[in-house]
Amino acid sequence: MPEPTAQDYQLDPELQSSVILTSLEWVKGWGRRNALWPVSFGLACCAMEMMAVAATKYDIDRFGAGVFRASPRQSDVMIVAGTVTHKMAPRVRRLYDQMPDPKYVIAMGACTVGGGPYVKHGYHVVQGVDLVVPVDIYLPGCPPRPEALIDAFRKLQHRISEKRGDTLRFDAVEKNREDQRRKAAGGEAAG
Amino acid sequence: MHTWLDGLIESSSWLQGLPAGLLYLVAMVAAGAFLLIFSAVLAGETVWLERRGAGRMQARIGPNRVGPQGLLQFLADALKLLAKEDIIPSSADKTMFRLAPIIVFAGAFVGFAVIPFGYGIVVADMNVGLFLVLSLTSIEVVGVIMAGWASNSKWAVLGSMREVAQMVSYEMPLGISALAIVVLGGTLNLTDLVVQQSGGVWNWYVFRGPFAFIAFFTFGTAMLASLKRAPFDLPEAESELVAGYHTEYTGFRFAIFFLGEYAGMILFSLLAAILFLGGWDPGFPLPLTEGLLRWVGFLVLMGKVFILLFVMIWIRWSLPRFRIDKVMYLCYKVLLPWSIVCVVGIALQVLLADALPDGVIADWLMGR
Amino acid sequence: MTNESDSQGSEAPPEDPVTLRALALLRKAHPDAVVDAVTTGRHPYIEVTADGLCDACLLLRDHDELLYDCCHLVTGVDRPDDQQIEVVYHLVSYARLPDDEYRKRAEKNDPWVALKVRVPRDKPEVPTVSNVWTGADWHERETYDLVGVIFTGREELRRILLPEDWPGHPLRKDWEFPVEYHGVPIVPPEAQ
Amino acid sequence: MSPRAESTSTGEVHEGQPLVGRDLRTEELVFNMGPQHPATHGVLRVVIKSDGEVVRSLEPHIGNLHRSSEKIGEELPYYQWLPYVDRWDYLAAMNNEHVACMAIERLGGLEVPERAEYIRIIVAEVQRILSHLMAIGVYGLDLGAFTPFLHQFRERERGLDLLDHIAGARLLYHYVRIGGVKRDVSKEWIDELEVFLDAVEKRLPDYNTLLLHNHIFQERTCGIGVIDREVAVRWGVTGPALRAAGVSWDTRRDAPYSIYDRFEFDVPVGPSPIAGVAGDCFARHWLRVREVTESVKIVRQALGQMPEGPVMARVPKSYKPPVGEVYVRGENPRGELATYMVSEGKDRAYRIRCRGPSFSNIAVITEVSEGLLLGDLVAMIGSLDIVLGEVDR
Repeated sequence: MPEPTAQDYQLDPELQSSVILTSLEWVKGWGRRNALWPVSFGLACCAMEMMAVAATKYDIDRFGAGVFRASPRQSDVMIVAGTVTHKMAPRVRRLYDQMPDPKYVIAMGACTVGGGPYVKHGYHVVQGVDLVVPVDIYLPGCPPRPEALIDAFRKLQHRISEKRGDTLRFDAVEKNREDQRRKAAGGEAAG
Repeated sequence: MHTWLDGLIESSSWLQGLPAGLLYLVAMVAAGAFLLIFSAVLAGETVWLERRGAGRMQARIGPNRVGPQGLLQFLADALKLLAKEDIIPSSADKTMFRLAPIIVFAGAFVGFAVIPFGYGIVVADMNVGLFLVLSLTSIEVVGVIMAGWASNSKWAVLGSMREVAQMVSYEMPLGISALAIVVLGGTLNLTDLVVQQSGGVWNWYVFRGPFAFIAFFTFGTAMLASLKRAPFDLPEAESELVAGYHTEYTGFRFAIFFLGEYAGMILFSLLAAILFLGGWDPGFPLPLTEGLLRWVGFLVLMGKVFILLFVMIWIRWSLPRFRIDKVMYLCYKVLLPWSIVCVVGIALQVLLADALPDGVIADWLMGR
Repeated sequence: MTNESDSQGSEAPPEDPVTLRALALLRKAHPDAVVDAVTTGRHPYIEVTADGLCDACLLLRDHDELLYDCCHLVTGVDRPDDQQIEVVYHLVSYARLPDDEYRKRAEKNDPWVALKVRVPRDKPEVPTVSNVWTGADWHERETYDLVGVIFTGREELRRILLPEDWPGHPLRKDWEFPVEYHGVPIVPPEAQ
Repeated sequence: MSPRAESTSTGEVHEGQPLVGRDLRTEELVFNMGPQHPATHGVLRVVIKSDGEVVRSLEPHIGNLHRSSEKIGEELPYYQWLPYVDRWDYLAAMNNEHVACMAIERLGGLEVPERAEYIRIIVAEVQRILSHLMAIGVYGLDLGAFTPFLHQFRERERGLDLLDHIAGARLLYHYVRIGGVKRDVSKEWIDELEVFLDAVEKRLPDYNTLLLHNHIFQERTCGIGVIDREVAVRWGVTGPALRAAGVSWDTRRDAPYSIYDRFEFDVPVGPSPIAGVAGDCFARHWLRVREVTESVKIVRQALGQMPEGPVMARVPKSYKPPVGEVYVRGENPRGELATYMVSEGKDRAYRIRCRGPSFSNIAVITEVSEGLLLGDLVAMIGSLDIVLGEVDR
C-alpha cells in the first residue's frame, strides 16, 4: 500500500495547507471513524461471529460501532459476513446501493474474500464479494475470530482518518479482479 | 422571561434607547437558540446514558473510547450523520419527505418553551402551559404519518399506521391523567403547579391521595407509549418493521428524528417531574438564599429527570415488545378506565376538602 | 450393482423386520408395483415401479400396521452408466414407535423404510407424493432443481434453491460449469 | 411497488352501511421480508400477502445460501469433505460432524474406539447447549428483548472457549473425524467443562425470569403459531418443534445412535406446564430451555462413565468404503439431521444427500401462518429456530 499522496485528497496542494479546510476535513473524518454503524446483515456462519463481536465479551460498541441498523439507509459499514451466492449477489449489490455515501465494506470471512472453501466445486458461490461490490477491508478466516473483526474495524478507522473519510480501495486487488473477469470472459469466448 | 427582561431594560439606560419589540425579538431568538442547543446536548447525552446504561445491564461496557468515558460519542454520531449523503428515494413525495422530520422535532422542541426549569427560569410562563405542551406533542403524529407516507415504503407505511393508532389512543389516558392533576391544582400554569407542591415530600402531587398515585402510573405508562419506547416501540419495531416509519431516512434527516425522539423523552420526563414529583422542589427545606435556591432547584429537577430517564431505559432493555392488539387493549381497557377513575376520584377528593374546615388536611387534600 | 452383499460374517445377514413387513403387505396389496427388494444389510429398500408409487405410498401411510406418516427425504441419484435416475424415498413413522426387540435384531436400529423408483434418464418422470405427505413438496422441488427429476401430477414444479434461470441441474453427473451468471464470472474448476 | 397504489381506498361511503366490505375497496399488501431482515435469521426471504397487519398467505423463498455441499461431496474425498459438513448448521457443527462421520463409518464398517464415542457425545451435547442458548437469546431478540441475547452470550462464550481449546476454532471445528476424534481431552479440560456446566445451570433461571416467566413474553407466544401434531408430522417437522406438538420422539432415545442408549435422560414433550397449548411458540421455547438441562445431565453421565483408551481407530490413508448405501439420522439441536450416502467403492462418495432439519421445519410456515399478525409471524419464525445454512446447504 503506497503512502497516500496529495493527489489522493483531490484537493489543490495549496489548499491542503489551509487550516480551516483541513480542520473541517479532520472533524468530518473524526465523526466518521468514531461512528461506524454497521448494517445488521448476516449471511452465514460469519454472522455468528459478527453477533459475538456485538455481544458481551467483545463489545464493539466501545468503539461506537455497536449501533447495528436494520435499514441500510442509516448505516455506514456493510460487513458482508458469510458466503455470497449467485442468488444473493444482486441483493448484496442492491443493499450496497441503498447505503448513503460515504460507505465502507468489510469482506468478512474466506468465502467473501475469494470464495473460500467453495471456490472450486461450489457452483453457486460467488468467488469473492468484490466481484459484486467494492471492498475496503478484507478479513480472512473461516470464520474470522471476533478479535479479527475488531481489528478490521480499527484498521477501517485508521484508513478513514488517513484518507479524510474518502472511500479507499486496494488498487492491486481491483486490478487482479479485473484480470480475472477478463480471463473468464476470454474462457467464454474460447468455449 | 418577560419580567426578567423588563427588569433588565429598566436597569440599563443603554437598552432603554432601543425599541422594545426588537429587544423582545432578540431575546426570544437567543432563548430559542439556547434551548435548541440545550435540548440537543441533553438529548445527545441521553443517548450516551442509554448506551452505557444498556451496556451495564447487558454485561458489557458500551461506548467508552470517544471522549472521556465515551461522552463525546453523540457528537461523533451527529457529525457523521451531518456529513452523510442525503438520499431522497426517487419515488418519494419530496416535500412531505423533507417536512416530516422537522415537524416531529418541532413538536418535541417547542414544548421546552413553557417548561419551567426552576422558579422563574422559563421562556414563556403561560397560563395554559400544560395544555400547550400536550397539544404540541401530539403534532408529532402528523410528522410521523407524513414520513411513513412520503417514503413510499411498505415498512414505513405500516410503521406510521401503528404509530398513529398508538399515539392517538394513548393521548387520551395521558391527557386525562394530567387532567387529574389539573383538578387537584386548579391551574394549567406549570410554575404554579410546582409552587403548590413545595414544602415537603408529602406535598408532591404523587403522594396526595391514592388517586393521584394511580394517575402517576397511568401517566407514566401512557407517556412510554406516546414516546414509542419499549415495550411500546411498535412503530419502529426493529425485528418486525426493519426501522419503521424512518426506514428510508438517511443522514441528517434521520438524526433529526432521532433527536426528536430523545428530546421527547426529556420533555415528558420534565413534565412528569413537574406534575407529580414536585418539579424543582427538593422535598425538604434548604437553608439557602433565594437566588441560590433557584439554581439548586434546577439541579434537583434535572436529577428527577435523570431518574425518570433511567427508569425508561431500564424498562426498555428488560422487557419484550407488546403486540399491536395488546397495546390497544392496554390503552382502552386498562389505562383509560383507570385514568377516568383518577379524575373522578380526585374531583371527589377536592369536594371533600371543600366540605372540611380550613386547615392543613384540607389544603393537602385540595392540592394547594 | 447396488445390492448389499458385503456383510463381514459368513452366515446370512439378519433381515430387517420393518422392511420385511412393509414388503409383505405391499406384495399382497399391489403385486405389480413391487419390482425388487433388498431386506438385509445397512440399507434395505423396496423398489417399486413409477406407476405403482402412489398406491404403494398410500398403503404405507394408511395401513394400520405400517403408518408411515412422514416422508423424511427424497433423493435423486443420477446413474449415467445405466441411463437411469433413481429416486429414493425414506419414510419414517412417528405413530408407531419401534419396540426393543426390533432394536436388538436389526442391523440398522432405525425403523425407516426406503422406497426406490428407477426411471429412464432421458425421461425422468415420477408421479408426485406431495399429496400423500405434504412435507415431500419441498423435497421434490429440490430434487427437480438439483437432479432434474420431473414430478408429475403436482402443482407447479419450480426451482427452489437455485435461481429460476440457472442453467441445467448441477447434480447430474454430466453437468458443466457455467462461465458466468448474470455478469458475475464463475471460474470453472479446471481453470484453477 | 407503491403503497399508495395498493392501499388507497376509493368509493363512496354511505351512512348506515358498514365501512369495510361494501364500498371500501381494499387490496392485499404484498410484503417482501428478507433476505436482509433482522427477523429472518439469515437470508430467508418471505413474501407475505397481508391485509394490513394480518398475514393472509405467505411463501418462503430459500436458496440464498445454497453452497452446493452435496456436489462438493461427490468431488472430494470423504475426509476432505468433512469440513463442509460443519457449515450446514453452523450453530451445531459438532452434531453435524457426528452424524456425517457415523454415515461414513457405517459405509465402511469402521468401529470407533469407546473413548472417542464418549468424547463425541460430550462435544455434541455441549454444542447442543450452546445452540439452544443461542436460540433462547435470539428468540428474545425477535420479540424485542435485547438483554437475554447478550446475557446468553456470556455463557456461550465460555462454551465456545471450551470447544476452542480442543478443536482450535470457535465455531466450525472439524474435530470429529472419520474413526474417532482429532485429539484426546485433558483432565484440565474436563474440570473446565464442569465449571461451564455449573454456570449454565446457575444462569438458566435468570433467562427464564427475563423471558419464560415474563408476562409480555407469554402473551406474545402462548397459543401463537400452533403447529399441531398432525400438521407437524405431515410436513416432516422434527426436533423441539415436533416434540412441542406432543410427539414423544427423540432419535437419541428412540433410535439410539452412537452410545446414547447408555444414558438416562428425559425427553420433554409439549405442551408446557407453565402456560400455552401444545405446539405453540411458547412450548417450543420452553422445550429448548428444558433440553439444556437434559444435555447437562447427559454430559455429566458421560464424564462419569468415560473410559481411558485411544480416541482414533486405524483408518487407512485412502479410505475406500465398499459399494453400498447408508441412511443415518441423528438428533441435532434443530431436529433430525439425516444423511443418505451412496458409495461406489471410490475414495469419494457417489452421491451425498443431506436432510437438514430446518429445511422441513421452515416449510411448514406456509400452512400455519394464515391469520397471524405481522408480529406473530416474527415470533413464529423465531420459535422454529432455523439456520439457513442447512436449509440451503
